[in-house]
Amino acid sequence: MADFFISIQIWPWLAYLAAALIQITLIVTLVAAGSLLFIWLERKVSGRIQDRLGPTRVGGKFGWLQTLADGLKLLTKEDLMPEGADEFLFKIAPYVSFCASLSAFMAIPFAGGEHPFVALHLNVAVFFILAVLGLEVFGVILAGYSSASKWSLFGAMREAAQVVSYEVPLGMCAVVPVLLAGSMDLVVIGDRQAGSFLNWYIFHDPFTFVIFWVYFTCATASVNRAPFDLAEAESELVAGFHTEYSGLRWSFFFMAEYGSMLAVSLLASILFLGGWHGPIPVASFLGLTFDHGFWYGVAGNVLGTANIIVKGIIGVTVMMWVRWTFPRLRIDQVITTCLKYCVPIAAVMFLGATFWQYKWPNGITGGQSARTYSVREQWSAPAVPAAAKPAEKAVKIEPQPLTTAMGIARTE
Amino acid sequence: MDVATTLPKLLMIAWLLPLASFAITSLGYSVPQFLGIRVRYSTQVYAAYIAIGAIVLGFVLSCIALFGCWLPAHPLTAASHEGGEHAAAQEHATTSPSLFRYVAQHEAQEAASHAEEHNNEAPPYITGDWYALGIFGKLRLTIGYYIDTLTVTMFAMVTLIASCVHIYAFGYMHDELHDYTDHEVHLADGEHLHRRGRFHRFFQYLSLFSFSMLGICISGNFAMTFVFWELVGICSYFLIGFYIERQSASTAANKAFIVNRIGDFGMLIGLMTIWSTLGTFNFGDMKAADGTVVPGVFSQLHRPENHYRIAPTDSMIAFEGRNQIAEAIRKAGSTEPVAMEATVKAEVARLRAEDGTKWGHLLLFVAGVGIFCGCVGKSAQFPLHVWLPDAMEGPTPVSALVHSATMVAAGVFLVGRSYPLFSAEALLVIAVVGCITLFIAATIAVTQYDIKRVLAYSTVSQLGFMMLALGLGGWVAGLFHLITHAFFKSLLFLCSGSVIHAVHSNDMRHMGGLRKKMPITAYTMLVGCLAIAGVGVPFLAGFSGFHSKDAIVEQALSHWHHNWADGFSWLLFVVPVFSAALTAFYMFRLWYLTFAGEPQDHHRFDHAHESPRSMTGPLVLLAVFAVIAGWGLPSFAPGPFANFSIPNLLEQARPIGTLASKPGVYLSDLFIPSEHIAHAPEMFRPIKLPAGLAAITAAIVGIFLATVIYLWKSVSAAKLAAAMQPLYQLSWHKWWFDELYDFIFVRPVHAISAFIAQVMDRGLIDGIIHTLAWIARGCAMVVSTGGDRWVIDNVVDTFAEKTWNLGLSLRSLQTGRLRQYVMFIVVCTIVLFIVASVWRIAVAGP
Amino acid sequence: MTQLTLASILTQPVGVSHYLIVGAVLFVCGALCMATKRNALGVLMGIELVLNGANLNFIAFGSPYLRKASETMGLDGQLMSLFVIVLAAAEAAVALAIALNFYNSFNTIDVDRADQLQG
Amino acid sequence: MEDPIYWPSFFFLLFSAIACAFAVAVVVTPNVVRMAFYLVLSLAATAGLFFLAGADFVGAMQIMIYVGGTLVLLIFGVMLTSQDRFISMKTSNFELGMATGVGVCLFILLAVAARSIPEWHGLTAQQVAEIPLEPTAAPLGMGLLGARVDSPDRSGYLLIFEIISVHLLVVLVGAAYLARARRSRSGFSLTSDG
Repeated sequence: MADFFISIQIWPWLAYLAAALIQITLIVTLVAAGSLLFIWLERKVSGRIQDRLGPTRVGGKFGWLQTLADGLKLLTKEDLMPEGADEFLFKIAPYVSFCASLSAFMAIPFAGGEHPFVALHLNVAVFFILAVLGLEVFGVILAGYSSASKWSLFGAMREAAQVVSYEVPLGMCAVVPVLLAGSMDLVVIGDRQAGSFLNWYIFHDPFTFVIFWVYFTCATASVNRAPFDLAEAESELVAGFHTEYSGLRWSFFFMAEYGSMLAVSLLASILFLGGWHGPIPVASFLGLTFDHGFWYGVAGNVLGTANIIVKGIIGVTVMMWVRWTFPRLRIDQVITTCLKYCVPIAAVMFLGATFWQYKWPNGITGGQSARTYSVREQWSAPAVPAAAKPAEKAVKIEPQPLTTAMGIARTE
Repeated sequence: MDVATTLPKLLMIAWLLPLASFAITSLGYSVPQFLGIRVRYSTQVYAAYIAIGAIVLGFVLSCIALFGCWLPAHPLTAASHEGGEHAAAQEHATTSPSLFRYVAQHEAQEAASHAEEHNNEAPPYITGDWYALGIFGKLRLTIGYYIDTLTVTMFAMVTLIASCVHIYAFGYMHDELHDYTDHEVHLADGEHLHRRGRFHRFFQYLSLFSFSMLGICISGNFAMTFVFWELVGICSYFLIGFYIERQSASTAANKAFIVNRIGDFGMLIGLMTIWSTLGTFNFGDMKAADGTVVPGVFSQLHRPENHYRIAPTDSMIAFEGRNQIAEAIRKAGSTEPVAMEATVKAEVARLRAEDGTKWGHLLLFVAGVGIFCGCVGKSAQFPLHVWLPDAMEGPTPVSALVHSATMVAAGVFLVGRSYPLFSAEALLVIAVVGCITLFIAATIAVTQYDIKRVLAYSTVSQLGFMMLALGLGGWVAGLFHLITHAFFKSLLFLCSGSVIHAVHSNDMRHMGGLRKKMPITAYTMLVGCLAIAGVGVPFLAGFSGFHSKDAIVEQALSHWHHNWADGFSWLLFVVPVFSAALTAFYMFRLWYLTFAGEPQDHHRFDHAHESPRSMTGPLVLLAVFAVIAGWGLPSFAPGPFANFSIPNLLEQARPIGTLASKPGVYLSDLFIPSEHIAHAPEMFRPIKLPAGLAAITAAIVGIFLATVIYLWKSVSAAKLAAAMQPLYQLSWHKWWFDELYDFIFVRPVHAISAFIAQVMDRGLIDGIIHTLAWIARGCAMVVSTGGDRWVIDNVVDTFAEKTWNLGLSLRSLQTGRLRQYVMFIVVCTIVLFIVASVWRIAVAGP
Repeated sequence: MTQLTLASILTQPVGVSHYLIVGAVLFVCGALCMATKRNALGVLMGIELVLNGANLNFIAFGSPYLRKASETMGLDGQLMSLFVIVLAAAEAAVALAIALNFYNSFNTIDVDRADQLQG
Repeated sequence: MEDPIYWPSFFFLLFSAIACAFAVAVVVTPNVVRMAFYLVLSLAATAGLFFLAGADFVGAMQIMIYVGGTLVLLIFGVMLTSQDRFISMKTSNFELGMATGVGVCLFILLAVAARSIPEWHGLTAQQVAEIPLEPTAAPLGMGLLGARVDSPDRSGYLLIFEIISVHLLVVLVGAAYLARARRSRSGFSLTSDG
């Protein structure tokens, strides 16, 4: 977007600033609006699952303004702080959490192609998102510590143990699509799954199918959703780390939580579910690609953005479904699930997927054709790189956008 | 597929089947047993099935090899009785005052037209290597095959008899199928030994034994023969010592093994001679990888330019005449390799031409006698015959196998196989040894009461007959007797086993009258006795032994006739004939004592019973063979059976250059006659008739005497023994051979050992060592007190003290505070930097 | 020679030396942290700071944007710092275990109490 | 349109200021939990410096491992041992003063050394603009697998990678062992009823 502003001849710093402001606004809006939607949705879903109606009155038929009313109530609440609290940390903790959650969205692309809809096009986006999401725990810990409350400290301890543990299987799961696509760039990973739903990585081979569910489990755990919500465990810890919070700061924790849920769901849909590519390639049928012109491509990307947001909402809904269906685990069960089940399964599946990718790089459906092959070529012939084997190999793979991303075969 | 590729494969399978059986039973039974798992007896039975299956299948394959492969490719011809050896015979006949001079002259005239063609070329054979064990320069140690008619025949014979023995043993060894009480072993507490049965192990050894013998038969070179030779030895060791808990059995096994080693030492000498002079161990001509033909041992010694007569090779001559050659080279004065080689060649040619042809014959003699030494051991010839009677300690099926088809046959087979190697002098040695053996053994057998011992001595005696025949030039006669003997001797042993099985005793004085209790055994044994005695109608037909023994006697007579002048060659005819009579005598003595007359031990008699079918079946089969083995099929018989008879088979197998007569080189009077002279038609009356009459007369006289003494009891055996007390004692004590060897060898060795142990080891060596130890200890004490305690300890103590003091002074720096250490590091870094900067500016310049 | 002034920094690309100075600050802070904190975990944090300063130096030396004649892509520096990061993680685990053990043994976390090795 | 400010340098200043400031804060603050918090911010700012130097993968790793993993571990430890009397332990003023003096000396020393090499003073904007933007993740991966893509004649880091892997394993096993020993006396349990 900054390129666009530069191209219309304004100061670069102003261009960057404008682009940054627009993107930040969009992301914050998305997260805030998402929270509004999800809190309402959670109430409705839990109500339906518990065989009741949920909110019905505020704002019309479905109670769709209920969240807004909740927010107003929270804003008007008294700002309380325990007497023995560490004031500075107590105040800053919700914002740390929220920042971590929000900055994950920086690197999430909402549409791909030549001009992807992404605030920060990182070629290590997968790791960046995992790293930043991991920082959310920091706010929780600070909150738990600074509250000067036994329950909060217990909640924070559990959170620390849980998140540190679940980073391991989560990383191993996320590595599999990286392996299949040959890149850590989420734009590349998403565009590798273009075409019909048969090209989605979840259907690439049996191992990826299994590992998607492992990923989803670990993601649920890493964002502290039930049945892994040990950190807040209302029934035993009196809401855990946010026992002492109220009002606006409390609502930031909530926004952070829903933001993280949306973030991991979006990440799941990019890694496994085709990202902004629908089950049927409607956009390319309609000719909405950058090949036909810039604005056609932008229109297609808007379509893709709608697509991925729908997928993310579905993912979040599944998490809610799970929350109101399963009982909460004990902390030792949580850690057991991680270390005794998720990690070994993920490891085996990773090996299996590696083998499969080596043997049948085109997947079950044969959808990942020539491009995957060229990725394999580049990975498997690195010993004598560009300098020694100059022209032909480089020329052969030059058309691939991946060439520079791999940084291996540089055309001289 | 042609014969050359099919036959080796067939025989290899037949050969390896027993090995497979051995391996399977080892893995299946011995290894678990070794690991402490008790194999159930119901499972052990299967070891017998495996072994029997393997050997019977081997027999079937051998028959296919013989009748399906070999004979169609090499059809037999009727025995040619015309002519033999001529030029030498003619010359010899004119010079020797022969009683049959006119015969020789007649023969010479008759055959003058084809004087040089009558020596035989190499018989058809197939040879090759399967696997090279090791190649050391030119020395190739390989697992190879040399297949000619003899090999195929031996395969059929060995597998047939081994099959019979296996099946028989299945019945005989049934005792081993449950916990066994050995009544001959007395433990310290007076109890008998109780042990687990070892049924499977017996069959395991039998399989290995068959495998080893077949290996000798198929072997393609002397090295491989030697390997399997030793394997046979170790198998016999295992089997003779099967009842290892019995003192006598283990001693007998040791004795057999050690005595065989003595013979093998001679064999090694022979092998070395062959290798160093001929450069190869292969029997036949082998094609090398590059297509050139590497001549084998036989064709090197029997070259076409000598009309396939035996002649020492250039290398032998060069070795023996090395002094002359060195002299010639010195005279020639050239050290150029080419020139030297030419000199050597010229000198060898000169030596070959000069002074008769004595050069090289000494080595030939050494090689032949060396090989024969091994055969002396294996085939229990004088003076190494002492182990065979003791070998009776093994179970009877083993005796049958050892005495007929495998171990002792190996010796005769090897003499037959390496026959082209033997010069006339070596053959004379063989003949003399055989003659002595056959006589001694026959005399001993007359007085023995142990049924198996009698058979054992008869074996020794019959082996003597074979050696005699071979030594006198009767190649076919010797090997013919080997095969017929294999049939009737295995029959006899199995019969005796059946008897022992029934009465649980070896002693003939406990038997008698068993004919009624066990008729099949009795009458099959009678067949065996008739066969070994050589009963038959001259010129018509007879038991198998009649034909083979007749051939031997003919050869002996022929030899006497050709060596009329030397004054002792008549012995080589008379002694065998006399021994043949003895043979008939003691065999019938055995039969009468066992089966005829009244039972002498009623208790045993009452318990006696006919053996099970698995034992009598092989008896009947072998009896049939004992009768018909000497017969032949007519020329109009179908296919491969035309002209089929064992002599014809052997005639086809006749090794290269053995048809010719062999005149002696060192013994100029010696003349080993060609075998065909003996039964050439025109020689009919002078040799064949007297020989045949002599043989049959001897047999009848022997049988008659036995009948008189032991059946009719007209003459008391005891009185006869008393009348000839010295002779009886000589025979009863086996000519005191064991005592003699004990006196000559065993005791001196014991004495010398005791002397060396007491005087040399304890006195001398221990004394030296003790003295050295005492001196070393003294030196050590000096060094210890002076050097170590005083000098070194003081130095070390001083250092320790200084270090201790240093440590004491430095300990205050060690505050134990982590943070101070960090501070030290930082400060020191700064100081170092400052020092380095100052150094650079002040010393190294700006 | 470019001078180290704020104005020139804002208009010129920075160089290795700027990174080195930042690294030096981190290093010195870390060292001081180690030297002054009595809490074992504070010492541990000092170590992390020191390692981080070193990492910054590695990255700076390897970077092609900061130094002339760096024809490589800065792989060596980046790999080195990767190793340092990994080792730091491992070291943190061990140090934490040691601290816990120390706490269990002495019921305190004060490193000054651990002076049994005093000479 | 010419831009007077070189923006990467601006961000360098920003991140380095944050990093240095919070590093100093780590030294100064007596509360160990706050130290950890400041350390996180300092390290995160350092990650930003890594990004600026073109080491994006290492920067992500810095955030993920250092900030995410190591520090969570650290805080974990802080809380396991947290009792009021240990949260802040005062150091004597003499030690503080001496440490400050030595630290300033060391910093001066290092700064002088850093400025003394002319080649280290940086490139011009022109030169920087000519350097192509290169991703680093894949080359780093290949380097760890033993193949250098930037200069093929030099060897990679396979052996070191292996050694580090084994080292890591050993360290983690050892850490688990150390942390387990005599745990019963700590009296601390993760569950609320413990």
